[in-house]
Amino acid sequence: MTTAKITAADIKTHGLSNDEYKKILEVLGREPNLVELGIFSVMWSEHCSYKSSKKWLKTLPTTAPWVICGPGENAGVIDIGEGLAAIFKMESHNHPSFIEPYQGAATGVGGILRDVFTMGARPIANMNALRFGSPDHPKTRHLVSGVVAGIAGYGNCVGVPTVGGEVNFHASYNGNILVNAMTVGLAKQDKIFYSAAAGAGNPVVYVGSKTGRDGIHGATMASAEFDANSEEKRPTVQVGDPFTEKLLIEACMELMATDAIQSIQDMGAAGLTSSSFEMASKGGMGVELEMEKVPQREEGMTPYEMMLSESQERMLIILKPGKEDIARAIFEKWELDFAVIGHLTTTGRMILKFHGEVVCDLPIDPLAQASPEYDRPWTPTRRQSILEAKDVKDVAWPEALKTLIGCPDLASRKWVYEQYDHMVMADTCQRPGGDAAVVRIHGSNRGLAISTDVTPRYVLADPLEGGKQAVAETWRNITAVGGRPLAITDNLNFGNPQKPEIMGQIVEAIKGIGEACKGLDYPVISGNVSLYNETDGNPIMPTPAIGGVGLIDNLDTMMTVPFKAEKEIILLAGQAGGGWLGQSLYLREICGQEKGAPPPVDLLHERRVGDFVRSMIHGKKLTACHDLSDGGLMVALAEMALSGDVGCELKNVAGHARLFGEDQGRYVLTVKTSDLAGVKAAATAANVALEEIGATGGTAIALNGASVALADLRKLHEGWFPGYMARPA
Amino acid sequence: MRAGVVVFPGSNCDRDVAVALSQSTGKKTAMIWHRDTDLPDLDLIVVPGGFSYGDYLRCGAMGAHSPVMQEIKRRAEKGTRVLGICNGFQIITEAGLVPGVLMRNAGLKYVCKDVFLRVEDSQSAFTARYNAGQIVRIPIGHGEGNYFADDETLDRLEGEGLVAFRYATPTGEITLDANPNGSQRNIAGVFNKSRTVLGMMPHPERLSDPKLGGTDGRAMFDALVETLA
Amino acid sequence: MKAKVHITLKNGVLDPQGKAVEHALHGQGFKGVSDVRQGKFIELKLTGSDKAKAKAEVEEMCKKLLANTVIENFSVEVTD
Amino acid sequence: MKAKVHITLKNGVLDPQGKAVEHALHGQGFKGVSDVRQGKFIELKLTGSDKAKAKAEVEEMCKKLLANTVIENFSVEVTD
Ligand SMILES: Nc1ncnc2c1ncn2[C@@H]1O[C@H](COP(=O)(O)OP(=O)(O)O)[C@@H](O)[C@H]1O
Ligand SMILES: [Mg+2]
Repeated sequence: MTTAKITAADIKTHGLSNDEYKKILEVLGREPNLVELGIFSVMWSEHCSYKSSKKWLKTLPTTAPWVICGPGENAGVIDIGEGLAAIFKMESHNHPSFIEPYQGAATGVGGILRDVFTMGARPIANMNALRFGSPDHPKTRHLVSGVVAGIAGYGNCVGVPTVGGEVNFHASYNGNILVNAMTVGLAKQDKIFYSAAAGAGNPVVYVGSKTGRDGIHGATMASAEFDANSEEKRPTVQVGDPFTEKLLIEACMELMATDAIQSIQDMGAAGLTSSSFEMASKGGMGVELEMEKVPQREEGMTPYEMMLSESQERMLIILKPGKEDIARAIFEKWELDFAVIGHLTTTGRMILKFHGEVVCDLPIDPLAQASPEYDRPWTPTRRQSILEAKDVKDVAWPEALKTLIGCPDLASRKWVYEQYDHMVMADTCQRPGGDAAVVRIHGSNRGLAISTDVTPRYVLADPLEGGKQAVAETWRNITAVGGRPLAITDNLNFGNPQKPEIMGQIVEAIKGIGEACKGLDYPVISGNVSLYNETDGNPIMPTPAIGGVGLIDNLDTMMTVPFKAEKEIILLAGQAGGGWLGQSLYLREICGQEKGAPPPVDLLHERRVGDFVRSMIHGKKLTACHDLSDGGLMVALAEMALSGDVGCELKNVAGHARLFGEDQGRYVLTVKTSDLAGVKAAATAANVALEEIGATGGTAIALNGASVALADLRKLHEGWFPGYMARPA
Repeated sequence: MRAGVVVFPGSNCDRDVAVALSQSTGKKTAMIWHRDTDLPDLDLIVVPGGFSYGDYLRCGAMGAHSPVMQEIKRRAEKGTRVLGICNGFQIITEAGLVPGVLMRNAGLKYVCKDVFLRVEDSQSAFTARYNAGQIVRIPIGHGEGNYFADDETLDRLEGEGLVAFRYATPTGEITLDANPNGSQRNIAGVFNKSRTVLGMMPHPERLSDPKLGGTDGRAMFDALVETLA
Repeated sequence: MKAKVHITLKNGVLDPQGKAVEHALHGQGFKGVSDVRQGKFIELKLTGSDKAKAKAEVEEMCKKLLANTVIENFSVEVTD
Repeated sequence: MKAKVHITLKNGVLDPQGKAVEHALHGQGFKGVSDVRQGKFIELKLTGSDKAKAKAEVEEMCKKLLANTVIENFSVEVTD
C-alpha cells in the first residue's frame, strides 16, 4: 500500500481534531494513508456522524404503532393503511446554496429525492423551507432568485410536484441562508428497501451518473500530492442533472418491482464512502471494491477522488446473487451507467483496490463504533420576561393590518410557488397557498397533508417553547385541512455547537420538539442536522424546521382556507381572550422591536382544540378553516377573505393584543347559520372555547366603524414579492 | 376510441393524461415507449408534457427526432388524431406537425398556474364539446411556451381558423395581462391544416377531475371519445 | 478535430433573454449597452482529419438537431 | 462598438446539456462526435470608441451578471 506520510496540515484540512487523529491511530494500529484519512474525515464529520447532536437526538420520541421505520435509514416510514406507506425526510443544502444558489438548491432537491426513492417510494411531493437575509441586504435578491429557480429547475424536470414550504427573511441569515428540502414518497409496505448489506459474495453495483471531481473535500487543493494540476483538480461545485435523476427514479422503480435487490442506498454527501461504509456497517459485512471499475467522467481520477466525490445522481445497490443481468438490462434501457464494482465479504473490512493494488484497508465496525460522540457543554438560553400588552404601542388596526399583510414575512408567496410545477402527477388537491398541501394517494379518495413550519424568533427567545411551537404549528396546519397528523421529520439548523449558548439552543429546542411529539402522539421518523451556520461569529437564529405529514381518510371532507360565501358565521376556536404580543410580528413590523417571551404552547389545549376542529371538519360542519399563526387573528381573517374574495364584518374583538396577538392553538372557522348551534354545542361538550366574532360578506374587512377594502389589501399582499424581485439590485 | 400516450424518458405528464383519457374512454390507455416504431392501431396519439430527453438543448428538439415521432408523423398524415400538450406541443412543432416555435417565456421564469382560454374554434374532434368564444379555465406549467411564428404564418393561421385557443381574461378579453408567456397574438394552441393535429401549452388533463379543482379540461377528452368512437 | 458552433436568433425574432439581460445590465449601471442578443455556443470533438467534410457534417447536425432554422441561424468553424 | 462574449463551463464541471446533446447526436447517427460542451454566446452593442476600456467594461459585466464565475469561464472580444 502506498503510504504518503500524513502531515499535521492534512489532518487539519480534513477537519479532524488531534484527539480524533489519535483515535484513528488507535483503531488502525498504524498511520492511515491519504485515502483512509479522507474516509475517516468524512465518516466522522458532523454531517455523517452527528457527533454533537447524537446524545440529544436519542431523546426524541420515534415510535408509534404506525411507525414502520424511524430515524436511522435514508428516510422514515409510516403506515398509512391499505398496505401503503408514506416515506419522508427533510434535508438541508445551506452552504452550497449560498455559494451557488441555483445549483446548490437544485442538488438539494435531487439529494432528498434520492433519500426517499432509495427506500422504494415513488416521490409524490416536494416541500421547501427557505430562510434568506434581510431584503435590504445586497445579496438577498440574487439568492432568492437563484434558489427558487434551482428548486424549480430540478423539481419541475423530474416531475414531482413542489406543493409547499416557507420563506422567511431576517438579517441573521445574511451570511448563511437556509435551504431545507423535503420529499414525501409513497410505497407498498411489502416493497420497502433498506440499506443493510447482507450475503457474502453479493455484487456491489454502481448505477446512475459517472463520477467526476465534484465537491471533493478541500483537502485535494492543499495536499501536496495534488498540486501539479491544480486547475484541473480544483474541487468544483456540483451541478445537478434532473433528467438523469428522472431516469434513475424510473430505473430504480423498475428494478424494485423485480426481486433483484438485497439492499440499496443513494450516494449522498461523501458519496461512495458513506454509502458503501454505512451499508456494510449496518449489515455487519465487509466490502471489497475495485476502484478502476467506478464509472468516471474525467481522466486520471484517483481512488481518493472517487471515494470523496459528491457527484450527483448515483446509487449503490447490493444485488442478490445472479441478478446482474436483470439489473443491467433495466439500467441500459434507461441509458444509465451500470457497473459491478465489487462484492461483499465476511471480513468486516473495507478493502479498496486500484488496478490490483490495495489502497485502503479499514476495519468497518471499530471505525463506526469509535466515531466520536460529544457531550458538548451548554448553557440554557436566558428567558425574557413576558411583555404586557399595555406596554406595546396600539396602532389603528387598518394601518397595522396593511403593514403586516404586505410585509416580507407575510406577503403572498405566489411569486415563489408559481415557478414550481405544483400540479404534475395530477393528484394535488390542495395547492400552495393554504394551510397544508394535500396530495391524493393515487387512485384513491385519500390524501396526505403536508406542512413545514418553524418560527425562529420564538426559538431564539425560548428554544424550548419555540421547539414545541414548530411541531405544534405543523400539527395545526394539517388539522386545519382535515388531516390526522401522523409523524414529522426535522431539519435542525443552528450555529456553532462549540459555543455553549448555541449548544444550549440545540439541547432545549430538541427537548421542546420531543415534548410536543409526545404530547401530540406525533413522533419524529427522520431528520437532518445542519450546524456551524455562522459567518464572522454571527450565528443564524436557531431554526429547527419541522415537516409534518398527516392523513386525510376521505378527500370529500378536505377543508380549505377561503371564505366560501356571504353571510356565514365566523368563529374563533381555542383560548378565549388572548393577546400575546411578545415576539409577535406586530411587535417587529409595527413597533420595530423583537423582544419578550414567545407565546407558550399548551399541548393539552392544542390537542383538545385541534381534535374538536378536525371532528367538525369530518362532520362537514365547517365551510372554511384557517389556523392562527404569524400576525394573529386579523392576518388570518385577511388571508381567508383575500383567497375567497369575500369580505367580512367583525364584532366582539378590539385592541391590538386581541387582533394581532399570536396566542397558540387557535383556528378561525366559518359555519352556515344553520350549523351554528350544533357546532357551539359540540365545542361546549369538548371544553373548547368558541367565540362568535362576525360574519362574512362585502368587499372589505370591517370592524368598529373602520374598514379596509380587499382590493387594497390584495395589492399590498400580492405586490410585495414581485415588486421586490423586480427592483434592480 | 383507442388512445395511446407516448412515453419519452423524461415525460412526466404521461400518466396524468393517460388517467384523464381512461376516465373518458372507460378503457386502458396504451403507453408507447419512445423507441417503439411498431405502434398498435390508434385513433388518438397524445404526446404528453414533461422534459422529453431533458430538453437541455431546446425544448422538444430531441423528442422530435426520436424513432417514435417518425411513425407518428406517418400516422398523422393518414389522419390519426395527434394531441401535443406542453412539451408535446414543443415536440410536434419541432417535428413540423404544426407551425411555429415555442420560445422561452417572456418573463424568463417557469409559470405554473390556472389561466383562462378563449376557445377560438369548435370545429374539431378536440374542441367539439366547447363553443367558439367560450372561456375555459385550464392550468399551464412551462418555462418555454412563448408561441412564435412570422406574421405571414400567423395571418394564415387566423385566416384559416387554425388558432384553437388564446389566453384571455376571465371575461374573454385578449389582453397583454392575460398573456402568461409573451405568445404572439396570445396564442395558446394551434391546429394543423386539417384540424387533426392540435398543439397546446395548457394541460387539460390537470383540470379533468373535480378533486383537482375543476373539469374544464375533461370536455376535450369527452369530445374526442364522442367524435372518434 | 474540434468544431465550434454558434447558434443565434434570426433578426426580427424577439429575444426575451437578451432583452432581460439588457435590462439587468442597465439596472447594474451599464448604461451604454444596447442590442443584447443571447445565443448558444457548442464545442465538440470529431474524429477524422478532413476539415471540409467535417464542416459539412456539423452543418448537417445543426440543420437536423442543434438549431431550429425557423428562428435560428448557425455558423460552424472547424479547427485541429 | 460590438462585443462578443463566450461563456463556457469550467473544466470538471458537469455539463448535462453537453452530455444530452452528444447523446442525441449519437442517436441521430453522428457517431464520431465526442466531448460536446454547451455554452452561451452573447452579443451586445456599446457606445464609445475606446476598445480597451470597452473590453474591461464587458469583463466587468461578465463578473457581475453575465457569467456565473463559480462554475463558468468567460472571454470577451470587442470589434468595431
Ligand atoms: N418556498 C415555498 N414553496 C412553496 N410554497 C410555499 C413556499 N413558502 C410558502 N409557501 C406556501 O405559502 C403558504 C403560506 O405559507 P406560510 O405563511 O408559511 O403558511 P402557514 O402560516 O400556514 O404555515 C403555504 O401554503 C405554503 O405552503
Ligand atoms: Mg397555517
